[in-house]
Amino acid sequence: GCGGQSAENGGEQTAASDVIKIGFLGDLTGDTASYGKNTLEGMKMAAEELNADGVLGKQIKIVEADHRYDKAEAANIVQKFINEDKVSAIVGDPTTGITKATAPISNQGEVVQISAGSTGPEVVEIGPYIFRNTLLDAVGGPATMDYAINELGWKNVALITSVNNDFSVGLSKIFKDAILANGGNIVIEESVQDGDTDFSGQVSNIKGKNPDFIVFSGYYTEGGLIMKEVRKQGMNDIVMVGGDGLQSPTFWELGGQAVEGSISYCGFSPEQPTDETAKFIEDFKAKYSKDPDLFHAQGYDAVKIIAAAMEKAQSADPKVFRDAMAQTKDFPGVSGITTFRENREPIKSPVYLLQVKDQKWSLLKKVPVDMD
Amino acid sequence: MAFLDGLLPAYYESIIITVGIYIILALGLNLITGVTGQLSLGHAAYLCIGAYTSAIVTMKFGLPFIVALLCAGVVSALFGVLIGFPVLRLTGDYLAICTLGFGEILKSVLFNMPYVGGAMGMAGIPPKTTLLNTVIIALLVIIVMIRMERSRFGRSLVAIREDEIASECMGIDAFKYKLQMFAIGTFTAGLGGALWAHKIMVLQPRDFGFMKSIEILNMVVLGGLGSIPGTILGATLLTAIPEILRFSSEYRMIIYGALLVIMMIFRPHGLMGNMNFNTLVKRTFKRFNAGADKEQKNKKSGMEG
Amino acid sequence: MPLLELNEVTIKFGGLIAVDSVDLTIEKGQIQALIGPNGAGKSTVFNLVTGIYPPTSGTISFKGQTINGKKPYNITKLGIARTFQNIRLFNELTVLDNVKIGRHCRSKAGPFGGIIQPPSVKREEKEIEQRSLECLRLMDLGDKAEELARNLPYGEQRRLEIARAMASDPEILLLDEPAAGMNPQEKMVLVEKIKKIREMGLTIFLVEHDMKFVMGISDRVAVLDYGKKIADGPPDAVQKNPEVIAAYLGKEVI
Amino acid sequence: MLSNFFVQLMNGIALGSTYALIALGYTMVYGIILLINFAHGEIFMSGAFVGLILVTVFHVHIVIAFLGAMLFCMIMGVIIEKIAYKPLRRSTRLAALISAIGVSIFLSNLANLIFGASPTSYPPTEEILFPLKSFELFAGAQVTNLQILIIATSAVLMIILQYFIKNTRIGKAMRATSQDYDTAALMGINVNRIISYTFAIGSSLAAAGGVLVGIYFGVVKYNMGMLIGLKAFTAAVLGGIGSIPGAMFGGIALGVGEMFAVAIGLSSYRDAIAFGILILVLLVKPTGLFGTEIQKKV
Amino acid sequence: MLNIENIDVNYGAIRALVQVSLEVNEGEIVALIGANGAGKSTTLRSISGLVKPQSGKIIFEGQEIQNFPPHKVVEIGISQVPEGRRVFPLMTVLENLELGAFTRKDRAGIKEDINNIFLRFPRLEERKQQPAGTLSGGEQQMLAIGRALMSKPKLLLMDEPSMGLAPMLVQEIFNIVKEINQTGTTILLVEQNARMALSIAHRAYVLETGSLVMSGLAKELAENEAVQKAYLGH
Ligand SMILES: Nc1ncnc2c1ncn2[C@@H]1O[C@H](COP(=O)(O)OP(=O)(O)OP(=O)(O)O)[C@@H](O)[C@H]1O
Ligand SMILES: Nc1ncnc2c1ncn2[C@@H]1O[C@H](COP(=O)(O)OP(=O)(O)OP(=O)(O)O)[C@@H](O)[C@H]1O
Ligand SMILES: [Mg+2]
Ligand SMILES: [Mg+2]
Repeated sequence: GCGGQSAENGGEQTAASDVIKIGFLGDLTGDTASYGKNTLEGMKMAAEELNADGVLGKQIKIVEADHRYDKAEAANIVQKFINEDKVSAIVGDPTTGITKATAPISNQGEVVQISAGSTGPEVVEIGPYIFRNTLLDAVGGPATMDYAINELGWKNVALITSVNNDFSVGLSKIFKDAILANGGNIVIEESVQDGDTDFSGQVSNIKGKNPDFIVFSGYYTEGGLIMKEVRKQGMNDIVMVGGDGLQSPTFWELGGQAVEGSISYCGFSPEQPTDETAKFIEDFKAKYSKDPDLFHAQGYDAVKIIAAAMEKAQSADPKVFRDAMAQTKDFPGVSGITTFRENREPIKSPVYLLQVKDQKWSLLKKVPVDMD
Repeated sequence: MAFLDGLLPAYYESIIITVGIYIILALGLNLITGVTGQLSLGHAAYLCIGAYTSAIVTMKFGLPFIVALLCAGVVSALFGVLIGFPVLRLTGDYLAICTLGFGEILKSVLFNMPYVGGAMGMAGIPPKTTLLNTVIIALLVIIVMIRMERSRFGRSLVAIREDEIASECMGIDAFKYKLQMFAIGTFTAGLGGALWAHKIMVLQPRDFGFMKSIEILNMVVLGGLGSIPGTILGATLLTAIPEILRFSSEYRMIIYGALLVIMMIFRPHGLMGNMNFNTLVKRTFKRFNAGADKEQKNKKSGMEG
Repeated sequence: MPLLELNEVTIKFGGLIAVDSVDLTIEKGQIQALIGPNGAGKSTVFNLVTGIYPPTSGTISFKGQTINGKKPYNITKLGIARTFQNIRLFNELTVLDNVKIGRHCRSKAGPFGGIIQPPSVKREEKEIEQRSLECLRLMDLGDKAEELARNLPYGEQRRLEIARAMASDPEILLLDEPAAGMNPQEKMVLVEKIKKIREMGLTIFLVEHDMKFVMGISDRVAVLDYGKKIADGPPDAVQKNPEVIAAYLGKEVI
Repeated sequence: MLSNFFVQLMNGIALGSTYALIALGYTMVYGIILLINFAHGEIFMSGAFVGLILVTVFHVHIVIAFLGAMLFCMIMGVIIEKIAYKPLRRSTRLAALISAIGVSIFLSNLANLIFGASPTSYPPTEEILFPLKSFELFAGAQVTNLQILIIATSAVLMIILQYFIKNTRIGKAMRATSQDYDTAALMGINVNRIISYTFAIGSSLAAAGGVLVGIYFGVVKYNMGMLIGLKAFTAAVLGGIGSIPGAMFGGIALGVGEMFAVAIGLSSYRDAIAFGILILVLLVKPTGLFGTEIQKKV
Repeated sequence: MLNIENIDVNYGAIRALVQVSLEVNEGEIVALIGANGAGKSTTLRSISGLVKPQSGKIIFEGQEIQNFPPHKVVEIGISQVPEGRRVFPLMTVLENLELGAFTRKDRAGIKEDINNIFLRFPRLEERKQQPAGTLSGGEQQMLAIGRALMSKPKLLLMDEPSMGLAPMLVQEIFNIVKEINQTGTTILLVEQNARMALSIAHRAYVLETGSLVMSGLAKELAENEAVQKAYLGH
């Protein structure tokens, strides 16, 4: 196997001059395969669009590698991207865990890595080559709680966390602080796990506490199923409020009528087309015949941001275009308008507060975000 | 000292370190399942304990890596004994499911432990694992395993696998031996865990699930239960195969699954059967000698077995 | 003091009394046989003596020391070794390794000894090997040392069981139907071997259905029927005992 | 407090009976060929998907879909056995176990490729089966008609299977085969056919479970076999692997145990408690709740 | 009735049978004797289809059966008391007997035959509901014999049926063999107890390391000096 591989690499290296390689580091076969697959679809679409005109006169080539949510494999992949494929940039995993395992390698190898989705703490601190582009929970979470408690007047909260999902655990912390800061009252905290399908026990517990609303920090699959169980047990007028983890058509595909009225924040909404997103959504539907979700949008934007930085720096060398990328300002992505702070942390504005109406997200409120 | 580091492209270095860690893990499991016949479906749990221990020792107590490495082994072994004490009295599939259960319990507990970051885990672990120290530890483990296999202790373990009642009637305190053996096997897993932690730099409970245990088990069975060279080969192959299959992208795991079935069907006793190191050396040597006279003829048969 | 003594030993399996208050004394240096119909409880007596089952009641003592309730591995160490009616060899091990395991209780290197292999351990290992080879030669298996146990023919497997038991330097050897499946020729060889072992100073406790074999070799014969001892004495007396004839021997024996 | 107890008890029984439904097939295959058939979970998943496709794409009646899924998986189970397990019958059990793991990885990734990694929803119960109705049993403990259906199905299957295995000719042949292939053949038993029957029955049970559980939870996903399969396997062992009533009660015990963990506020330790129960039970009774302990005879 | 023509059987490198030919006529008792490892069991296993001969033919009532699977062989009327008893350890004594009658459909007849076996071996009746694995060695042997009788075979292959049995029962077993032979069952008997075997057999064959070395009337062989020396313990 090794012999064949090196020959192949040799071949690619000579051809490297007329393509710009961007690595896709994601999960295609593991537990988080749905995030990885969607990110990749978004990236491919972006690359296709860019290749119509070329970037710096070259073609973008997405080099895919599946890590099946195994950090050892992810680490090897990043090494391969850097040493063998000689990629210019890596679109990193949407999860914080994998990003933290791979970012130090990228940074040391001086290749730009932009995580399309990781929201946990201490990611960009890993080094100057590490970026991320996603609406930070620290921004969206408080805005949402503020709205629910102060504008809708709901006080009593049932908070549900998915304990095996780091995103959910992190967001729950943010939600909790925001609830308390706004004078809300957490009447019960429950835990679920990603992959669970039965929530009857937790919902029965919640029912006994009569909350005004349910805050869930996890993803759409469990969110939809929890709400179904909530209705099944006869709680007919409370809704779910959550993070952008709920942003997927799967949410109502699974939840049906039960998720009507649910609220979440996000930086991207297929139902709220702006000039940029309208075209993206239309093209996406044409290409994949389904609605895009948050991961599609983030994967798409990541490639576009990289390409823009390359054009600006007139170079595909990460050591060169990294600076241009760090100066990205008001980039009109489909997942929101992005500006990088000095520490490469994104500020995305505005935050949309959305609500499910007739099995679609509809706009409740646009919250502008302070640019510092 | 660091003559090995930087000798190879970083990608290959990274893969070799991964292979080395898996060899260490698989040899520990081989001792438990291959040599002694106690099916464990929870080896990843000890990898996990070793990894977390080592991360805690270096990050929270600021102690050097070598200390962390030892602590990882010892703490893993302690848990091994703690779990082994009740569980090793069970047999066959009941033992298997209990080891599996322990792995799941451990994960569940870690998710709920803020000290180690819960689901977010621990990040920023100093990268102390190098090609050199991995190779040294792997070699040490291999040597220890080979020596043990040939000793009175190793022989008794095989006897327990073959017939526990008869071995008790020969004066072997089967339970005590199983416990000692489990301690050694889990100690080894702990070492692997320490190397893992300081290579990957991030630990999350989800990395150490059931499937990780299964992966390690696959290496042992595929290589040949009870065979040290087999286990090394199995660990190398199964780390390399997904890497080689990388071109096939999302078909990769389908192919991997099918390959497992095919390899088992064609080599039901594993790639190396139960060949031990001695026979391997003898055979290679024989072939080498024979090759001096009849090089031509040997080329054909040299491919198999 | 008798070497092995059973005192009102009883064991029940559910409602079944497999061994029913059996008294038995075996003197040092004797060949004691235990015979009886199928299912009389002979193998069960062996299982009791070697600690596989704890007796429901009664005591078993070896050299004056009570051993019931002790684990098999402790009992072996005291000097009691056995073979099995259904051969139980370590099939995937070589013949020599099988015997080496028999030597287990007379050696002591632990896991660390095995890893570090100090001179004392090496010496011990050498001793194990020599003694094991002696035992193999005793049972005429010297040239089969490197074969896998499972590849031996039946008769040789039976002999290997004896060699393995001998390796533990027992004072008493329990043989459960050692001649089963052997032809008359092989049985004759076996008789010689057993006599030789006795000459080495060992006591032998034997279960066997071949009466020619039993009567020709034993000093004393005890008879079990339905778990109860119905006779005990020198072979010719037992052979004439009408109760034994009715329950076990039948009319035309030997 | 007391009412919450009954509510959670019902929740537990309902959840447990879904485990039981799958555990029955597990335990049956185990009982015959002593193989932990890791692919059983994937067959269950396939059954759920086939049922879904029949209902949503071919618009057949749910009963037909149910039978269709069973038939499909029956064939699939038999083929899997022929390809992946039969050649390994005389090898170590671990070889067959690894082969089963290979099949399981293969099937779940195949499903990932075909159906995607995102979960797919089942049509609402009222559209395909019947409108959900709940009945108040006592003290606030509700039970829906769907739950009753699942509990009843598992119970009926348990009784039929138990009778079948203990009392019919084929059932006895299955047990004999599990203990000694060669001797079973010497009795005139067509061993290959018996094993095929076993897989056919076990796999169609898995499919039935898949469709029912799909309807019940409203969702199917490529990796659901692993997640639920692991619990079902645990249930089977808890009950005493190989024992049919054991699988049923093991499943329910596990479901109820988990639910009480949730009820007392330990929902984040739910899995730990489920497996903790298992380990505790095995320590007290090493062959599971209903497993018969065979005295070792030397 | 049964003709074996030049069969060879190898287990890997071991040549267990070399060009073995023998025949069993309807109504006969034929004994097959030989030392340990001579290939006696292998011969019976090839007839039953448990091992496939590498070459040669096995013909039963005019039909070539060397490629039949074992269950097919049972269906055409050949059953075996296997070496080492091989009872189903987790099934009760009664269930073991019922399995012996697996190919039969006549429920009443089966019941009656079970009762007959209990009459012959009262021990088994006492242990009716006990798992066969916990029976004593001799009890298991009785069960194995009883089980083979349950299929009412035309040809019964018996592999060391007297092994591990008490003297009285050994006598009883040979009586039974004679008796079922008289009621029309043909028997091929492998025995270490060659004296007994030759005393009830019509004809006998002697196997030595995989080859037939002698055959003839049982009485004559019993008087043959070489046979006496090697197998009868004179
Ligand atoms: N573990 C057990 N459970 C139930 N019954 C048992 C068990 N062990 C033995 N028995 C019964 O106890 C009786 C004595 O058995 P044992 O094996 O001691 O007989 P034995 O005298 O050795 O007979 P044989 O000469 O046939 O070997 C038998 O009837 C057997 O069925
Ligand atoms: N499964 C097997 N694998 C390899 N060799 C075998 C196998 N079965 C039998 N043999 C070998 O084949 C030869 C004939 O064996 P077989 O069992 O037929 O002898 P036998 O005459 O029945 O002997 P015994 O009196 O010991 O039962 C022996 O050398 C034996 O070791
Ligand atoms: Mg006995
Ligand atoms: Mg034989």
